[in-house]
Amino acid sequence: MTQETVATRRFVEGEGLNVELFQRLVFTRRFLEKVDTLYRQGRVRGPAHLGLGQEAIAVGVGSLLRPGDRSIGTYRGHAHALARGASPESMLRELLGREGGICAGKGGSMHITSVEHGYYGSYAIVGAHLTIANGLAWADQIQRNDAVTVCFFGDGTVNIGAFHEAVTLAAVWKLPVVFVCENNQYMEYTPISAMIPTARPAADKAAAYGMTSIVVDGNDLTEVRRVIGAAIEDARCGRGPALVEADTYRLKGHSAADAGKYRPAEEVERWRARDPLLVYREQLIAAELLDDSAADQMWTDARDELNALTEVVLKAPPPDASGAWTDLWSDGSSSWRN
Amino acid sequence: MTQETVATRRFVEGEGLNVELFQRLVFTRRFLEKVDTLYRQGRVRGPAHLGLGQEAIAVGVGSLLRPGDRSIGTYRGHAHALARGASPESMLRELLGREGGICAGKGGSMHITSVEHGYYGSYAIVGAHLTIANGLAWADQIQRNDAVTVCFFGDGTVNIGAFHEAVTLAAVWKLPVVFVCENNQYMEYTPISAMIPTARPAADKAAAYGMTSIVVDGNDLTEVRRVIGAAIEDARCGRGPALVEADTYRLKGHSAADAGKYRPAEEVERWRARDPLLVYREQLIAAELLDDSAADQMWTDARDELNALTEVVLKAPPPDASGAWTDLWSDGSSSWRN
Amino acid sequence: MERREFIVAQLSFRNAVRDALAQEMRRDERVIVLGEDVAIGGVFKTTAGLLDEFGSRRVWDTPICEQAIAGAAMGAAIAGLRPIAEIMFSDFYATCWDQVVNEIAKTRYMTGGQVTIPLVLRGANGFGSLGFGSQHGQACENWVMTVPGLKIVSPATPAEMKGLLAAAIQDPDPVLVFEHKALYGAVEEVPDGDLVIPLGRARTVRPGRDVTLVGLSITVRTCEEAAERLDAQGISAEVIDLRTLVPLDAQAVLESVARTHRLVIAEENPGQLGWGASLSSIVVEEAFGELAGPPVRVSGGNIPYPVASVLEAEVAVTPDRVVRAVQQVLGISAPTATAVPQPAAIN
Amino acid sequence: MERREFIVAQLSFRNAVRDALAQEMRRDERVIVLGEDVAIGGVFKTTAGLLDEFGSRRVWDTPICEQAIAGAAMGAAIAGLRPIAEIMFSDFYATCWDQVVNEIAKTRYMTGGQVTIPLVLRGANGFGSLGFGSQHGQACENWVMTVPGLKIVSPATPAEMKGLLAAAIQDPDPVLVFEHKALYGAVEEVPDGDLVIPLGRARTVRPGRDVTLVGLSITVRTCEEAAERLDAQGISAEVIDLRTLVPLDAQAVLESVARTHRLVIAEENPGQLGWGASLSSIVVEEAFGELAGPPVRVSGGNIPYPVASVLEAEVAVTPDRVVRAVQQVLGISAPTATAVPQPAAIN
Ligand SMILES: Cc1ncc(C[n+]2csc(CCOP(=O)(O)OP(=O)(O)O)c2C)c(N)n1
Ligand SMILES: Cc1ncc(C[n+]2csc(CCOP(=O)(O)OP(=O)(O)O)c2C)c(N)n1
Ligand SMILES: [Mg+2]
Ligand SMILES: [Mg+2]
Repeated sequence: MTQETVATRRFVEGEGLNVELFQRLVFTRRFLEKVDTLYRQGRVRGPAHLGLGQEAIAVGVGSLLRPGDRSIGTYRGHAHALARGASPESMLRELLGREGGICAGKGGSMHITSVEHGYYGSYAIVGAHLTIANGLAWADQIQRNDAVTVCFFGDGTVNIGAFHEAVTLAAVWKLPVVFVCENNQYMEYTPISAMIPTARPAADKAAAYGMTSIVVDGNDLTEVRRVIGAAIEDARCGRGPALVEADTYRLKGHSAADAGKYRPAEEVERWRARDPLLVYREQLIAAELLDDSAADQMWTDARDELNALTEVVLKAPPPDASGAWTDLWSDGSSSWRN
Repeated sequence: MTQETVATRRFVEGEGLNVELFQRLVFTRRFLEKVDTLYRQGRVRGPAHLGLGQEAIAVGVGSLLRPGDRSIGTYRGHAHALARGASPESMLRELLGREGGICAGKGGSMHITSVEHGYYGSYAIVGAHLTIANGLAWADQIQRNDAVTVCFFGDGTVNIGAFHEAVTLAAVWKLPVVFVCENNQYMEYTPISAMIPTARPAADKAAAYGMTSIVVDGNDLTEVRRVIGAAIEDARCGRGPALVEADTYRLKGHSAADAGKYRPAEEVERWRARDPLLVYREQLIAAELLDDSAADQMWTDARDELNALTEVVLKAPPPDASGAWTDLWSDGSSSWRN
Repeated sequence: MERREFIVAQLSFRNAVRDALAQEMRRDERVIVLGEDVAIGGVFKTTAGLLDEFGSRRVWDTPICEQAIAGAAMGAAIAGLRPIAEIMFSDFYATCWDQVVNEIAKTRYMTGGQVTIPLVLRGANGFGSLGFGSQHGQACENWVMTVPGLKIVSPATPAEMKGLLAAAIQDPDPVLVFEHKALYGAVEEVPDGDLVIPLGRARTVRPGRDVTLVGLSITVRTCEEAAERLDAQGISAEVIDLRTLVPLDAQAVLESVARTHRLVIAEENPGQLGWGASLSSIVVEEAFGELAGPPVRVSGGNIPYPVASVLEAEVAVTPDRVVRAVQQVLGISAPTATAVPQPAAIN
Repeated sequence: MERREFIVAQLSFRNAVRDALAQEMRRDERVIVLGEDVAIGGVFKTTAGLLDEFGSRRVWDTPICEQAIAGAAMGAAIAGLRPIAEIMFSDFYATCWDQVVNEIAKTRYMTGGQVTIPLVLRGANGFGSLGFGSQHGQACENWVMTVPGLKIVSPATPAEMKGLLAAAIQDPDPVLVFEHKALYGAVEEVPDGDLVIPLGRARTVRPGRDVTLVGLSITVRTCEEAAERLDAQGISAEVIDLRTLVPLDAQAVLESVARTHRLVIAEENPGQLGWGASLSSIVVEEAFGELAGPPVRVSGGNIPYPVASVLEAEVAVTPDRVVRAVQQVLGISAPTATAVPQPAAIN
């Protein structure tokens, strides 16, 4: 029932290294950095949660999803929206409170959504969207589509009831859904290791749901594509859901307002050295698919493109105030009385 | 902070067979049968969920708990209350809507509670009380009491979020709490096997919480005392929580109003043959601690005692109507305006 | 709702639920049903026969996991289906409250209208003095009404149940349907065949001149009984069944009050914060000049519900209490002989 | 609340929370704190320093598991401790709603008084036009008010915060304390030393003759600003801070209305079903004869909250809207120049 009219889906065939994917990593990184800067300039409305350092998971999974596949994520969802082809300009308009925002100014940073690109939204209450992901996948199962739904969430999320209920129902109903835990090692300010009863937040729970324990290096785009690609294909072929734990790290604080000082400097350094952009760049260079100057050019281009976009957006007017009263109901209105 | 003034706690020292425990099984069975009869006579207010066939778990665990230990259960909680020493008469008064009910007529069958005996109540929303059990155990941990809390729940409960959150927090905080899953094979009308992703509802989840998988024959009182006794002692000594799955079967429907027709006759027969009262009786007879005539006498005595009690209770007046307005707040009142 | 003389059937409230589900499942193959024990027919027998008629792709048993149930319904609705999720007792909305009020209610708005969520959540609701106690006896419509984005339907009779549930299923937005558990056995004659009653239109159950009585679900009957007794006292009461709280047909009440100049509202839920307060404040704000006296609310006690029948009776909303409220509004003092404590006033 | 001249300190709302927690933790060793990230000081810095002062047996970090948090608090309270659980944003009460409304609120009653549950649930609440959007910007006091058995505190200033939170901690029953997130930065002078303000007594912020304005939490300031503007127009407005919804000090409002004969209520939450409706219906029922005009409610829009600032402004409860409501009650038409759409009326 989703209309497959959009040409901008970002499916990338084949398993090999791909310069296009590096370009996407770069653009995503630049986008998040731009939001960080704009936030610090006081220009972003509300909180902004950035996935700096976690881009390989979003970009990698985005490249595995076909038109018609669905994905869904959290407040830390900018990369995931871009990874399906959502418009960076509409996203910036949303973040900066301008007319033409991707959620019409009603979502903000935490709720970026682009249904037209198969990205069913960013949800800000921990755990809830895993249950919604099931429903998307269930509709495809009932209608015998071969689509897959991928659901992103964080390590801290495995402890909440909604996670458990969602993964259970997916397993019992054998839904075509892949749950991807981005283990960035932290809840908000508390290391996840202090708040779980086993070593790994997600992988150590897979068996309880009758699933295989799957861990992947989330900072290695190639591995992300290989491991999660296999889980997606299993789900697509009716072999049931999967729970994948992708190891990664957020290079900045929980939100743009958080300096992240609770993290040991040594830990941050260790993970900086495993920056997913460095990792993939080295792989491409080693395979002679990329050289330093081309890579640097991509950095510059992405920066320039985003600067230009930002300038345009900052000049745009705010949305019309009357928009506050629309789109509660499907008739477009919000009136609760007859 | 609980006052240890009541002499009626039902702790039974030692591991051996014990005629007194058979007598308790008999009395509990008779009590539940009596409630069933009274229900069918239209005398019980509201629904009544009976644990017919599951008595060995309640009685066994009750005999393991010392004064100061705490237990908590579900709407199917009559046996668990009796097992700590709650007054059968006050319970009948509650069930039959008479003055002097154990919850003053405000709880009914689903909420039987006897805090004075360490039974912290029967809760009727699946899963919720597991989180409360944690709190009881946590208070003992903080106050360095060596008390243990035991929490009873059903197989269907393992799928709800509250279960997951409770067991997780217990594990992370290393609480002195033992979760006992009474696997009676059914949710309300649906077999649990159809609604779980692995073979065993609770035991297959233990590892996800860093716990040992523990299964016990819940129809064998001796085994219940041995296996759950060990888990309780571990918890008491600060070795952390446990999750135990006790296999059992309810010999009647989900509630007294349910004929339980969805159950295959062959299955019912198989479990009838493993009736916990038969099992323990045979053990006692084999050990020459009991003979048939003494056992039969216990049956008769229990029946007579309950008949007499019922007659008294049925003659009692209803509670005073003004009681509806008391005991919301700790000052005894229920007024919400100044 | 039109009645055709030629084919009428005796329909119970319980079967009205099932008939509405079947009617809409026949009409639209996107309509699917999920919930605990629904395949075997449901613990209140409201889904009896659906598995047989529609098969296992349309009727789905779930584990006990209300969050996952509501979330699955939401996701499937977004993806184009029309799920109907049973939440066995409305008290259990508490176990999936986030899905209901923070996800289902808000996602259309917060995505700027990118998604539409045509789903129904339905289940047993209400007190009705059945001995269900505090955790299974609440009238929970109010919980929902505090949060914009959800339609709220609470029918009063079998025919109403059938037609309003059908409309809820056809509605393109999320609707919560409350089925009063004390009404499941109620029976009335209804036209055989499809029935749909539009949401958001109150129903005048009985015309009257002196006072307007407004009820919802089980209190509609309470108001009718009160009206009968008032009749005997020469007081003519108009009875309105609100049917839905969102959309609220305040207009119907305002029009009635413009004629009767007096309003008594009967709500089963605790009065602390009930829909009756919302309706009262609307009428007062918008028709102050029409009022010959204050709108009076007769509400359930501000306590969790007890079980013993004398205690239940003490906190229940009864025709007696409605009659006394009317007498109060009309400035007639009640005969002292029948005076009983008035919980709403005490409490 | 008495003020002593000699020692006053500048106190922020945020630090008022922390100071009240510390004050009560010093007084009573049964007081313990739990929640997500509380050990490091909390994401709103309201538990800063507690771990250092009281140690890890009094301050407990939790996983993200609101049901387990609320349940642990309940169990520990029953077992004799006095737990204070942080629920980071009140929107998240939805993820532990069952523990709050079906367990904590009901267990004392349904066990016939066998248990007592002295606990506090507290956290950030409210809209305040901060760009937090629909899932982090709700004023949730109303959710709680639909269910008897829970006390509800929602303070308006730092000193109020400190004194009311202290009273909530000392209270023997379950209390939910709502901390308006837009007030965390607010600062005022408070007496140095212990402070406790009894629950259930409204506060007259400012006396007046012509109209009574009632606010709660952030709308108290809204009412004060409106009163200042009305002053300039020669209208004398009395401002009452309700402080607590349960226990409700309706008496204070009734007394004020008996003098002013007019009532305007400002509530930040959506008006569909808000505490303002409850208060309005009480005043109308009990003081109809005193009213020179209808009580008018100024409420938040009946929508989930948007993010863009122009949209937020459109749905917010502002002094302007309160002034217009007063003019409406007094029968003065607003100058057309400043006329703006009135969401509550439209919506
Ligand atoms: C139910 C709920 N509780 C608490 C929060 C506050 N909160 C927002 S993000 C977050 C940490 C989530 O950690 P994780 O799942 O690891 O995701 P990450 O932020 O690291 O991507 C918390 C506690 C919330 N949004 N929802
Ligand atoms: C949250 C919630 N959902 C549904 C119910 C309805 N319900 C009551 S008992 C029950 C079955 C519980 O099964 P199990 O946990 O195995 O316990 P048993 O009844 O077999 O002892 C259900 C679904 C409930 N009380 N609470
Ligand atoms: Mg994380
Ligand atoms: Mg069971």
